[in-house]
Amino acid sequence: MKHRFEVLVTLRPGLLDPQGKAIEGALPAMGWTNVRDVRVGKHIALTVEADSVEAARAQVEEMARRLLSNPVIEDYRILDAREVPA
Amino acid sequence: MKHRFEVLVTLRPGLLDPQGKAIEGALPAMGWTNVRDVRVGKHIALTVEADSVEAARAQVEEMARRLLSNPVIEDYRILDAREVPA
Amino acid sequence: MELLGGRGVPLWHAERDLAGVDAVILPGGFSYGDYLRCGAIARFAPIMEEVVRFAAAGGPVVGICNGFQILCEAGLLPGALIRNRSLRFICRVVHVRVESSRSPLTEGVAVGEVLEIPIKHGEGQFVAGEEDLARIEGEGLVVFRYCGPDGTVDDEHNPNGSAHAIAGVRNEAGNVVGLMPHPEHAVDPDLGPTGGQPLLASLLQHALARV
Amino acid sequence: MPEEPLHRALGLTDDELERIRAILGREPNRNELAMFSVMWSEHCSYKSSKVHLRTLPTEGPGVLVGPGQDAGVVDVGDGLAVAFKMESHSHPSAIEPYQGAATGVGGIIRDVISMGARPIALLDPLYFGPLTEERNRWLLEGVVAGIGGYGNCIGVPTVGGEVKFAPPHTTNPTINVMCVGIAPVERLVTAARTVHEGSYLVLFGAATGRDGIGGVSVLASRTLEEGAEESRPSVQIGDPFAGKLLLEACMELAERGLLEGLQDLGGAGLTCATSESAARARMGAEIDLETVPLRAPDLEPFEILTSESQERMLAIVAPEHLEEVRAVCARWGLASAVLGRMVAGDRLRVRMGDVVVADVPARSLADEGPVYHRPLEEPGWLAALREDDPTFTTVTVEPLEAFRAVLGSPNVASKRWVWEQYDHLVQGNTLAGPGGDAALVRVPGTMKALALATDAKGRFGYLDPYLGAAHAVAEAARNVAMTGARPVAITNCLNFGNPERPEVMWQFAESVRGMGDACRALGTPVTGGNVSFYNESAGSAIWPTATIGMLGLLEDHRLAVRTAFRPGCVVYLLGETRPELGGSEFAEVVLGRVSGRPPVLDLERERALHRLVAESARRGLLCSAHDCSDGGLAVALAESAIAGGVGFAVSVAGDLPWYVALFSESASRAVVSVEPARATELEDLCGAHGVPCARLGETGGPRLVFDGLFELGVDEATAIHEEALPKLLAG
Ligand SMILES: Nc1ncnc2c1ncn2[C@@H]1O[C@H](COP(=O)(O)OP(=O)(O)O)[C@@H](O)[C@H]1O
Ligand SMILES: [Mg+2]
Repeated sequence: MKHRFEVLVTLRPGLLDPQGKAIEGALPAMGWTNVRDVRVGKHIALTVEADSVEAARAQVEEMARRLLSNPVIEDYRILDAREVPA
Repeated sequence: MKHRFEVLVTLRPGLLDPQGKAIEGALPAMGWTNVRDVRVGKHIALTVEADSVEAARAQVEEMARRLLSNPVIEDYRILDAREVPA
Repeated sequence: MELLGGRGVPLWHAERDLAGVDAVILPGGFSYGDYLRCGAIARFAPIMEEVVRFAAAGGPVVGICNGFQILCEAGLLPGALIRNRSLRFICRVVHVRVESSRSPLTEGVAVGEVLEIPIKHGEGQFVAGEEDLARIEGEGLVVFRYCGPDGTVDDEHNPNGSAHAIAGVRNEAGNVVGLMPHPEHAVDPDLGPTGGQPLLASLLQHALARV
Repeated sequence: MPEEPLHRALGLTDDELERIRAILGREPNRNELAMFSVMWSEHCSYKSSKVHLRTLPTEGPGVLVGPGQDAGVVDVGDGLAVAFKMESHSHPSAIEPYQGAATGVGGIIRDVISMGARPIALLDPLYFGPLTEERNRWLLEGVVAGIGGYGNCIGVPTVGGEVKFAPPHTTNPTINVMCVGIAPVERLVTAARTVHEGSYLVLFGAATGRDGIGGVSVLASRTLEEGAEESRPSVQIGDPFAGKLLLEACMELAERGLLEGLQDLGGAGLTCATSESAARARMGAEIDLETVPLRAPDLEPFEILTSESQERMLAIVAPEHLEEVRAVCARWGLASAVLGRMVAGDRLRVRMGDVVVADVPARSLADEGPVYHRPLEEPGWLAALREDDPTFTTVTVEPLEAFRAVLGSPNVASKRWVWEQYDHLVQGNTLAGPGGDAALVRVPGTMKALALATDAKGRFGYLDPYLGAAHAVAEAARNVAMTGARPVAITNCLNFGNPERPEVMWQFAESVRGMGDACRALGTPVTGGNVSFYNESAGSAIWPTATIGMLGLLEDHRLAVRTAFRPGCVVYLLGETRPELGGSEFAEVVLGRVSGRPPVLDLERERALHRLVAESARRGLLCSAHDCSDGGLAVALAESAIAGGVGFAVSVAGDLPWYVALFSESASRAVVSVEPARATELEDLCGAHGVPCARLGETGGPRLVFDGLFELGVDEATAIHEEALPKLLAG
């Protein structure tokens, strides 16, 4: 069975985010002065073929920890799995 | 009132995603052979100060369209707002 | 290296054999396009297992630019490298100050010496959590800092926004070192400054002394 | 409303359809129609430009491969050859600047690889609308990041280029890229190689998706159900990592001598690569589309045939080398597919499994496209514009103020903000990167260096397209000559509006004539190039922009001359200054006018200047050399001072008004400096070469002193020059 997951990788709080800052800096010129704390991270979508959703999720967990994020600076979160029609 | 939103910006279907491809290509060597269709996008979190959640959301919608994504190659999606303690 | 009398042996990423070299240099470049994060994928290359083993046995390992990023990703060096604060790639000659002689690159170089070396990277902003940073400083793991021509460390001479202007660090044991500037591009006087010469000469000395 | 006939929707005229019928002796099917439409497009067939391009000088002693193949090739001695080519990626960049520019770099690199040459340098001439508009800033930022993103990653240094600004580029930015590569002569993969019957066509690299089939997608929209549009990307994404693997694999294949032919897949994709390969070999080919690795399932035959997916190459391989070729590909992680074989005859027969989906003479696609003699007409507005000469207007502005305005104008200001985003050092052969007149790249294994420069003169071209193109050649050659190198050959990219408009076609024809004349006079043959038409919106075209990419050769790089002043030298102006402010930077920036006639160009004088500098360089006579171009003498002096961090004191007294002396853009001039002890030697040499020379003053001190006019500090001049662009970009 195929399961589609989304992994969100975000910069740890406390670390400076140059991309977020740049967006925040660009907003006022476009007329938006009420936006704060912009943080830019990654969104990774992937499909895992596994017997159960639990097995698939465990694997995504491991991939997120070992490859998709760098624990020194990033946190990750996994959005719920959707089953994908075969 | 402050509302925190998350915007997911993803590459349009059909477009080549070199990052996703490179990750997919690297996974088998790490022992994961059952992963397909890896797509890498952006995750942007931001806080908007607005009177209502509807107003805030409308603004995020517009920012996502005009600044956070390039509609020629990207789609976006907005995750539900959370109210942020002031 | 050849200019300084050493001999380079290219190693293929998919092999598992270090061919008996005396020192390992992980060069710059864009491994796997630097997609995802710089060095994130390369650090899983089969040869990296051997590099880790070599380092654990005290072998000298140097990471330059992308190589530095790979060593951080592999956990051989502390910290991480994120996008430059300008969000732009920067190719320019900078000055770095040597902060520690305890590394294969700086053994023969005096602390405080200022070297002229080019940088060329888009993701060279050194960051670490607060505690890590305190530890890195406390244990004297900083090997290079960006500075002005006279050695002053200030924001103006910090090209990418690195924490504490850190341009290079080492591990506790002192045998693994990484840096963003490119000493190998600062060896040949025909091509520009030669601030890389003493560093690579020191590495050669160090490697030979171990044989 | 009756539906438009299919061939017209594909951009083919009724006459063209008739020709196709005559060639085939029957009605073309949909796939064939698609193939003809892409191959007979302006972009691939050069149908409007061909008759003019034929007049160009393309031969010379060193030319190994002239126009017609993926890149031109020149012999540089020591058994080495240099392949180089320029191309435009303007239209994609206007939609998505980062990816448009990135894929442009990838494409031009593959053109050079196709010759079996290893890419060693990139240059990027860019033309935008004024940076006062936000969209233009967005375009510039994206394009520069995209060029860096691809070039830096693939490991080819970007060593030069230019950035100019003009209002017509607001709607149509012009993005050109040039790539230079090197190979041992005997390793070149040129059309001269023998291709054998039965050799395999091997497609390798990235999988094929629905990329860049915009033009023929009408075929799909007529057959596919609604909503299929979604999956049809209009923008391509660059994949430099895949490009790098492709590059290394191709180099290994060429080095091991495993190829009978090699071609990149660019415009018109597989159709172009297979039909050209077959036509060149005077053979036919049979291919099966079912073998093509696909990125998206269910591509139709016409989509596979015309897809422009990036990072793919086609090799012609003798049967005995097939396994080795596939093994090399595999080692570099690349998929490879055996599409089919070369066959006797002239047919390109395309199957999808067992079904023949197209069967056409290969040459009819590749070589026998339509050729048009489009009507030409000088634009009616031009004469009056030319008569409006700004040279003798009353100038009320103070000299210092004018100088500041010109030095800080976006066209003249330092482009450091741009080129610091490029890795110009990678590969370790960059003797001189961006910032001087020409870049110098060491030829590995020799003492030689290649001198590389790109130039276009849009403003001159607007006022006189013939002179615009000729000046571009002269300036590019001059830039190369300033290093001491000998200009050898050019490539080019001709950027114009809609060729169906007689005034655009006239501009084009005049530009080609000017380029040809200048190349003949300077002894720099045209080895290749690219034509980019339809750079216009709402009937308003870009200025005629003939971009020249010049290759020069310096026999011994230790003799290279640089731009920078050092203290204690005598400064000379070589060449003659005339009252020529037409189309000058001064006229535009200070007087607010783009009008008049461009400066006169005497190509014999130009050549004499180049020879003089080369000879002086050989003798080690010069402390510095820098040509006068945009902004004239004043800017040339200032740039040498800024580069060296050394001031000067000069006098430009004479019969000319100060603003002419300082800012006239008379051609064939340069500012050089020499040790005082060798001043007479230089003067004598100038006499011998028939180059006028005037002693202006001395270098030294912290100030730029224009005697009797004004002075300012080197640091101040540096700030004006360096900060202009970053300030504008900050919005
Ligand atoms: N887009 C660019 N990319 C790389 N280098 C550039 C670019 N634009 C300008 N440069 C460099 O800046 C220097 C000055 O450019 P330019 O004023 O056009 O020179 P010139 O007037 O001598 O033709 C040159 O060395 C050129 O290569
Ligand atoms: Mg010049």
